[in-house]
Amino acid sequence: MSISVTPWLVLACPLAGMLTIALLGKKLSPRAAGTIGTLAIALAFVFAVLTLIKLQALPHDARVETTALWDLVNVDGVKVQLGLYVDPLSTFMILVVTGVSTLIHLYSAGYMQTDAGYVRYFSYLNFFVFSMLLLVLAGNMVLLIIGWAFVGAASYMLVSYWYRRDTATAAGIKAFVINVVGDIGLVLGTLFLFKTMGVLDYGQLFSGAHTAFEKDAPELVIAMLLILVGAFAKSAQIPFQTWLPDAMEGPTPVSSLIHAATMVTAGVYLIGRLHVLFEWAPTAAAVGAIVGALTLLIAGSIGLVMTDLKRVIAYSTMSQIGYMIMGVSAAAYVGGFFHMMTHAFFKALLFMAAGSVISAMGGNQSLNNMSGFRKALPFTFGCFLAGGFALSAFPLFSGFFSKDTLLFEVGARGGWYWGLYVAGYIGAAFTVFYTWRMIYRAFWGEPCKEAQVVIETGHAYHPAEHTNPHTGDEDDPSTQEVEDSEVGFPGKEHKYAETTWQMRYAMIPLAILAVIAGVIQLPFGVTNVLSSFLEPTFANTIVDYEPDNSGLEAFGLALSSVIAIVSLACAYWIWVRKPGTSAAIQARLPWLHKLFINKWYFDQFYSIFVVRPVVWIGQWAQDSFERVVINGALIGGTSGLVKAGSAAVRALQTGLIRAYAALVIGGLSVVLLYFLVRGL
Amino acid sequence: MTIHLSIILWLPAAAGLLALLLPGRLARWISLLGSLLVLAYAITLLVDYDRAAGGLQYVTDVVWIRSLGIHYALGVSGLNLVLLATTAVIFTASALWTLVDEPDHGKPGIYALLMGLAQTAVMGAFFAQDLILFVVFFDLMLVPFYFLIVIWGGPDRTRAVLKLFMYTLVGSLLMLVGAVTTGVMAANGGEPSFLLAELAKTPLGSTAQGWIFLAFALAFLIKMPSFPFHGWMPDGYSNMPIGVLAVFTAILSKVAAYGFLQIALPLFPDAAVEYQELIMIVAVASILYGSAMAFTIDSARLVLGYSSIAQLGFIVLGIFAFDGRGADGALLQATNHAIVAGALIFVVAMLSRRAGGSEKLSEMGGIAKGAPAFAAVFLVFSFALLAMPGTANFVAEFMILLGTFESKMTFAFIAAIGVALAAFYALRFYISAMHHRVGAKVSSFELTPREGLVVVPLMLVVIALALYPQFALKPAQDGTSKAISAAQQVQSSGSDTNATTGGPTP
Amino acid sequence: MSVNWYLLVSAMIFTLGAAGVMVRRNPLVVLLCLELMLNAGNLALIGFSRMWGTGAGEIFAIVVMVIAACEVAIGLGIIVALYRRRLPVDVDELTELHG
Amino acid sequence: MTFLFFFIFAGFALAGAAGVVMLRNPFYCVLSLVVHLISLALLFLLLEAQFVAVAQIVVYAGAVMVLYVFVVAYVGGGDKPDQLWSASPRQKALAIGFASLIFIELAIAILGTALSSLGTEGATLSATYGSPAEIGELLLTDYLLAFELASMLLLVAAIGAVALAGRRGGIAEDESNLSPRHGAVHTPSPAATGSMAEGVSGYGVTTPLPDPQFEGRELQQPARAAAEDDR
Amino acid sequence: MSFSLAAAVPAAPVIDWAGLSPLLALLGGAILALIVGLAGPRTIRTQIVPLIALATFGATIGCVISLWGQSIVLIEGALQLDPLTLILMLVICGGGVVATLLAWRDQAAEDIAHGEFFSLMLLGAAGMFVLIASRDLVTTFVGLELLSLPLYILCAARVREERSLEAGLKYLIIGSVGSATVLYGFALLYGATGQTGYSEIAAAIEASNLATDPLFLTGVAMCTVGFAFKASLAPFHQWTPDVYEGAPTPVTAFMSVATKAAAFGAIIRLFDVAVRPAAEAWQPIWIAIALITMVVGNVGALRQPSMKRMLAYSSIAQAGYILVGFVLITDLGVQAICAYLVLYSLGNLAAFTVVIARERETAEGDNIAALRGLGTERPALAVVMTISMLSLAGIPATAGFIGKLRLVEAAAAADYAWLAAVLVVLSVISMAYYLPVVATIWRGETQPGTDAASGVPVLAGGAAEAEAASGRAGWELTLVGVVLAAAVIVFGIIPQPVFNLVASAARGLGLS
Repeated sequence: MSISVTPWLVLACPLAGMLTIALLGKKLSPRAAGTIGTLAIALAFVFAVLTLIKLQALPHDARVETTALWDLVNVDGVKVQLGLYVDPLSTFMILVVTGVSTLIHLYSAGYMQTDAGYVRYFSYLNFFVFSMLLLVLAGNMVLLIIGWAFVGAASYMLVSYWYRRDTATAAGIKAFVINVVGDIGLVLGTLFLFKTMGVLDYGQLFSGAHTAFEKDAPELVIAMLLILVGAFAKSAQIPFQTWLPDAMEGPTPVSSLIHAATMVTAGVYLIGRLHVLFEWAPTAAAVGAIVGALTLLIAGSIGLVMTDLKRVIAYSTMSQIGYMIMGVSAAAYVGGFFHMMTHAFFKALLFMAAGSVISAMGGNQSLNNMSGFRKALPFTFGCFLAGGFALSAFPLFSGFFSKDTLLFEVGARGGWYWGLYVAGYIGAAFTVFYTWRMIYRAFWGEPCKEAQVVIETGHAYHPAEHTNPHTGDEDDPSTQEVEDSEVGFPGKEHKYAETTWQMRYAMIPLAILAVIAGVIQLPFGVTNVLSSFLEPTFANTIVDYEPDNSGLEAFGLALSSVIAIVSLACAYWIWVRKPGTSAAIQARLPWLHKLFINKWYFDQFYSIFVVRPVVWIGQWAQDSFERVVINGALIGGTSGLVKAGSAAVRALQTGLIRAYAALVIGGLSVVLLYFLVRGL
Repeated sequence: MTIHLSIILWLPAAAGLLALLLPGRLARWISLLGSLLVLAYAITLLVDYDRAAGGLQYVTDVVWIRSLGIHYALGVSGLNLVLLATTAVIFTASALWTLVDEPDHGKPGIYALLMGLAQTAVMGAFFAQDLILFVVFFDLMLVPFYFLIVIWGGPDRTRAVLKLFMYTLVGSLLMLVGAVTTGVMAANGGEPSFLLAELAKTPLGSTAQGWIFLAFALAFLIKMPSFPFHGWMPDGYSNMPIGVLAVFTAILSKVAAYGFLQIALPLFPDAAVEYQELIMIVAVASILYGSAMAFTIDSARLVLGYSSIAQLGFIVLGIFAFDGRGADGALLQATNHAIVAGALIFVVAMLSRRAGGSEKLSEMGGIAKGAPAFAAVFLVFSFALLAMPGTANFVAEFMILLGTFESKMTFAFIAAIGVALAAFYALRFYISAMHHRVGAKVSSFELTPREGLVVVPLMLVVIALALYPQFALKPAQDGTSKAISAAQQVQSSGSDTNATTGGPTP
Repeated sequence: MSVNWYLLVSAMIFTLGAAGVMVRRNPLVVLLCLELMLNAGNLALIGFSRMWGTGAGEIFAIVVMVIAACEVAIGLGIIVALYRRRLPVDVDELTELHG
Repeated sequence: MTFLFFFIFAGFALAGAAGVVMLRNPFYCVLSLVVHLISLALLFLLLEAQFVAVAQIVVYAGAVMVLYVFVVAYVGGGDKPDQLWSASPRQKALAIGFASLIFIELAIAILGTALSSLGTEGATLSATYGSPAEIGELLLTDYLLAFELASMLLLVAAIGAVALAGRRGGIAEDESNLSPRHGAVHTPSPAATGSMAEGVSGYGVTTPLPDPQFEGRELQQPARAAAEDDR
Repeated sequence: MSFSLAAAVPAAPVIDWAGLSPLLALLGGAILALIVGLAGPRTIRTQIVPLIALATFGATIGCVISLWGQSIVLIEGALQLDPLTLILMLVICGGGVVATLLAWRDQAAEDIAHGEFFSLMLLGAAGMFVLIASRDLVTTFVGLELLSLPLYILCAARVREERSLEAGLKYLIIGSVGSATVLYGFALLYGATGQTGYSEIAAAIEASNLATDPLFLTGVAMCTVGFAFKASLAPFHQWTPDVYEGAPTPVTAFMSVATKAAAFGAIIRLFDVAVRPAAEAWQPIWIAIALITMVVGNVGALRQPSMKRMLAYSSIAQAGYILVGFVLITDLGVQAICAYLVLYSLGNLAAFTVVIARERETAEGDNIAALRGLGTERPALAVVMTISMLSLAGIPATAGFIGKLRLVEAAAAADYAWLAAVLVVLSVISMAYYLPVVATIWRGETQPGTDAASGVPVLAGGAAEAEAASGRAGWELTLVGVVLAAAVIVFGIIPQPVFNLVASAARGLGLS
């Protein structure tokens, strides 16, 4: 199998899986559907590995392979092929995507096996993987946009998976529309590029950019900023981040797959993919880096106060992606993608573990109600710890190395990048706090009643009736809207890791990877698997910085370790030793808490300045404009005029002979007058 | 192989007549057979059309009214080739729909006849290579629809159809005057000829072009409909029977778009350039207004109605970019939108069948529960409607934006807002019908085989176009490049003279 | 006596007849007023005939006389028929047809 | 002399015309018209149109006016003269306004024309002008068709007078003359059919007219029943 | 004395009997009908007399065809037999044939007796011939009266009905005002030029430079008003709706087609020949009249419950359209008028046919309610009515569209495209009264209590209609309707024969 075939097979596997599951439909048992879905992705992973092997077999400086099936568009100078672009970066991406996806499919096969919509679920999930792979492998901007939008659509479908929840559909539509805004940014940016360069293929774009544009040319900067809009929207960066927390309405494996490991990193991939253009437009790149830094701080701050378990992880994701965006925008490619990879492992793991806890809680996601699951869910607890250490960049865990590589590369550029470097370390402290707050509150303390149930019966707690936690008071199910579906959330019988082998076997490899994945790229050049692998892609970078500043690297490692250990200790103090402390801090700084808990008021801002005006305009158009202008003035006016004329004609038509005669004679006098005037 | 366009043109009418004459229970089958024959013929055309050679093929040219110099001239070119096949597809779907929901009142023969006449008239407008013939068919299209609505329409049909009729006739009759004047002026005292090819050779003076162009534009914009000429649309759409509405919304608006490319631009290039921005403003206003209306209105039909306003806005925008890519995109979008909008009309009817007869979104909800396949089909059409990348609609909108971007960047940016709005209203439409809690009167059931027969082929067409849009784009390129070349020349020469004289654009 | 004078008289008769049609309600009198208008035309014709010295005007006048007589006959016939139907002999009451 | 005659005749003609318009009793109106017609005939004489003048008196003032007098007597327009002559002030003003406007316009045209011969007594006349011979010649040559058609006009008038005023078109028609469709239905003869007997007894003048709508309904029922029997 | 007479004896006028044959046929037929109408047996009166009328119209058409293409002056310059005359005579005789068939079993013919009824119709047609062929003021006036007087009588023919008599009297009074106006106008024309022949008048105008003379122009003004009145052009149209509504429907049908054709023929002759040198003066006023007529006709017809009244207003509007062809003063314009008259008549007569049929079949009279449910009850008539309405509305593939197209083309060719635009825009209003008729026919439901079956009595006019409201109208109505409707469609699709027919219409008028 040549390298021009394997990427197609990578794409074909999930597509085939999706079609098989969708077309067979309810004829499949849940288990069969899960198996088909998982196997399809696993096969894709195999082909991805094959692709890797073939790629590595190519000469070092020719590790780019383009392959096309047919022309989608080929008119008037616009040429878009159904073509792929295989290079180390995309290969790296498909490996991560298919690898993590396989595990998550496996997890889902356990977690969702009692959900009535399993057919739909697995076909969506396979479709999502297909879309993500299309995005990654696309060989030109149009195909990229297609994959980009497919991913958005799949995300929408999965977020709205429990479609009879109004909150779920609202979250789905929000995610979709913001993603479409991103798509439009991407489209417009592409149009800008096309206007000047007249090409859409990556290869031609990269090779032609330097001749087509001046460095930092306004046209290029605008184009790249528009493309950044796309990246921000997909990667939940400020100011397009609001959809991500709401997207936690989806099933937890979905959060694990698309809101942690794959889709949200698409923005990172995009910036890395187009690094040639971004480097040629440093202004745009700087904007990207700064937005990333802001996001990591703001999202981290919100993560500190959220009480919904999944949302804490979601904000954590946002914050971590802020690191990556900052990194790749600042040309810290290896660090960025390294962190992306480790993040995929430990964040997917964290979501899986959280899913297990939520299952055990009977669907309740509020940290306020959880406590003491340490004993009830030992396996889950272990995995959560592994993920938590990695996330908080505890020394020697994978996250530690990846984050440090990233921050080191950023700091090494000097200048104003030092600001980003500092922000990164402040964010690191936030990370530790919210991570361990979550762990302490869920697993330490006295077992809550749900944990008691698990300990005593070995089965998950089942509430009498399911309620939607996103309505009413988050912590009081009696105020919440009762779910109207027999579908169950997620399913009639809740599955948690300790009792479900698929979930366990999915989590174990991730837990291991979360701990040890750092070894592939150790500091001081001890290992450089990743950097040397990605090197052909980024060989043409024009950013010049000092990679061998070992002093800085050592300082960073030390700083990071200190932050991790000290913050962990503080967190232990606050949430375990002196449980009232957090409440005290909250009382001290009410405005800050209010700012954080309201997510910096972004939702309110959009509601007031975007959603309401648009809805108002629509209502106004419908209630007023349509009625008054279109129906009233245009139609009513004309028909009114005609009716008035009709009435006048009839009013004159009295039936009185004398009146008729008078009109004839009157008319005669007028006509006579006219002719007299003509004559005289 | 010789193909006579007259056969395909009159075939539907003949089938309709046959249906009228034979016993009533056969009517719908004959009608279906007729439309399938036309479809087969149209596919033959698609295959047989010499794409490499391009240009006008299968020409029929007979003098029709000698005294007026009017010809019965038909032909197939890149402009109408695909639209023709689309027409056949939609009419076939509409004929299939009678198997699902036969119009009552015991006049199936008349229904079949009128639909046949409608198809003949629509195809006539596409085929016509003579200006007056085009206008005749353009006006004639309306007549069968009048009867279809009056006999089988909704409760307010008489008023609604009258409004529709008068509204559209204002435009199309002015167009008639414009057309006649064009021929008479072009003849310059000699024997007039209305053959498009002849007329394009001798453009009129710019003053005459001005008002004639506006007459044509008015006719087309009303027919589409376009903001602010859409006053007939809400009532009209609300009162049409489904099979008729599908055809109406899918095809008739496209005749108008086609008219711009086939008639208005080649014949009145100076005026087209002069009024370019005016028309583009109308187009953009249509996009925004249509979208804004579509995401607040409660009636499912009208969501589609207003979305059509927006989509047609895109098409006009693409045409008036005077850029090959924009025009290609517009033509592709015309095909796509025809299929998608037509299909969604049937979907509305299916929703209504499941929602206790109501077509209000607020009374639907939760329909997906018992109908996953239906949900999937509907979702595909919804995505196509919102021009999600990956559908041919996206390719079309991309091309339109590309074309517009080249000439009028501002319009492209504003139009892009419409894309986001489309995402919102299309999903709102889908979600409020299929998702959420189950509505009070909703009883969900899966796509019946007959329903599937109507919409699944349409879905396959959507997917096929998505996979290979070039199929429709290639002939379009051939047609549009000719259509816009005159306007492009005017534009470039205009800018040249401005450059030398420094004067403002007239 | 110049022809002008005759014409002025004729114009005045025409005017009187026209005014009569407009003010009278009895159809019989309306018919009389119509006679006046026709006669005004006749006077003008005879005057012009005299002016030009050709007989055409006279012929015309004779023909008009015949026509006037015919009109009267028919008009009276309708009035009698109306009267027979016990309908009001008043043009203002004949407004069944209007609008 | 001509001058004097002109003013006398013209004065009578105008007075007669004014009388037609203004007198309340239609009978007097007719008489006034006779005065007008005779004066007009005299004016014709002044214009040398002897034949026409004679014809005017014989045909018009004689025959036609007699017809008028008969009809006025029959119809009896004099019953309520006041009611028949009551234009509202606005109508009068309108009528006078329009009429005087037309007169002014005509006068301007007559006086403002460039035709010089209008101010003269007219062309020098041939000896035969206005004579029966000339008229006859013209009628049989140049205006033959008009002459012949005038006879057709008289035929029309005769038909019209007979058909409209004649009794056979009346309501009280012999049943046997009704069409079969009507004959199949028993049609009671309603009151107030305009028969001479009614005229003598003063029906319709002194007694109120029956309500035609009521009559219509009365007629309706048997007609409907009969029609249904036929089916 | 005898000597002088002998010296003065002129040559007897040359009479081209062949050329005069249409007139002679009509007059002869009229007299024959009158005489046969006196016969005793009822069958002869009710069957033979209409047959004679039919034969007469047929013979006249035969005469017209035999004279086709000729251009001759008859009887000392009184009449002009040219293509215009012949074409319009075809329209009139066609209308006559249809009207005869419509009147065959009509109550109106019963009321004033068949002989009288049909002979008056033939005499009226003769008057029309004279009017359109006339090239002399005297003849024109005689023709005008020969046309008008029979129609006054025919309008009042249903002597047992108040409405009919009212219509007759109205028509007579207002018509006589018009006649008197025309007469005074003619007198002034004669006075200004000293001529009665049309071409002589034209010559005199140019010779003595009269085109701006007030006296002459006053004459033109009065002729304008008089003829506008006869052709029922606004604002001199007011008699039309009332008379059309009150008159017996076959008479209305005849008037709407034949009178209009005759009036326009006379207008074309008088204005395009006799006073054409003053065209600059009269053209604007005719344009104004055309505009007012189109507006008034179209808005007046809206929401009229009476079909006849609606058709009356519609015929006013159509007259306005025709006038557009006239004001162009071009060859094409005259051709367009003739074509329009031919094509418009078909649909118009078809509409009246159905109205008559429903008058006889239902108790609703000519009310639009009589058409309710026609689509299911009488599909043939429903189709006829539908086609005729579409044709009147000017929908493509009908004769009416072709007629309008021809008018528009003529206007465009004469640089009056704006007038054509006004025409079409105003004709859009006409949809608002034609289409509801179609809707009424085809809409499924009938409103309870008002349809024929429920037998609610009709209020106005009463007895006769109600009595007639049983059974089906005669076969001849269906036949006439179907033939006319078929012709509408055929000429809508293949109009070239009509255009060939009218191609030479303006020959002899000397227009550009």
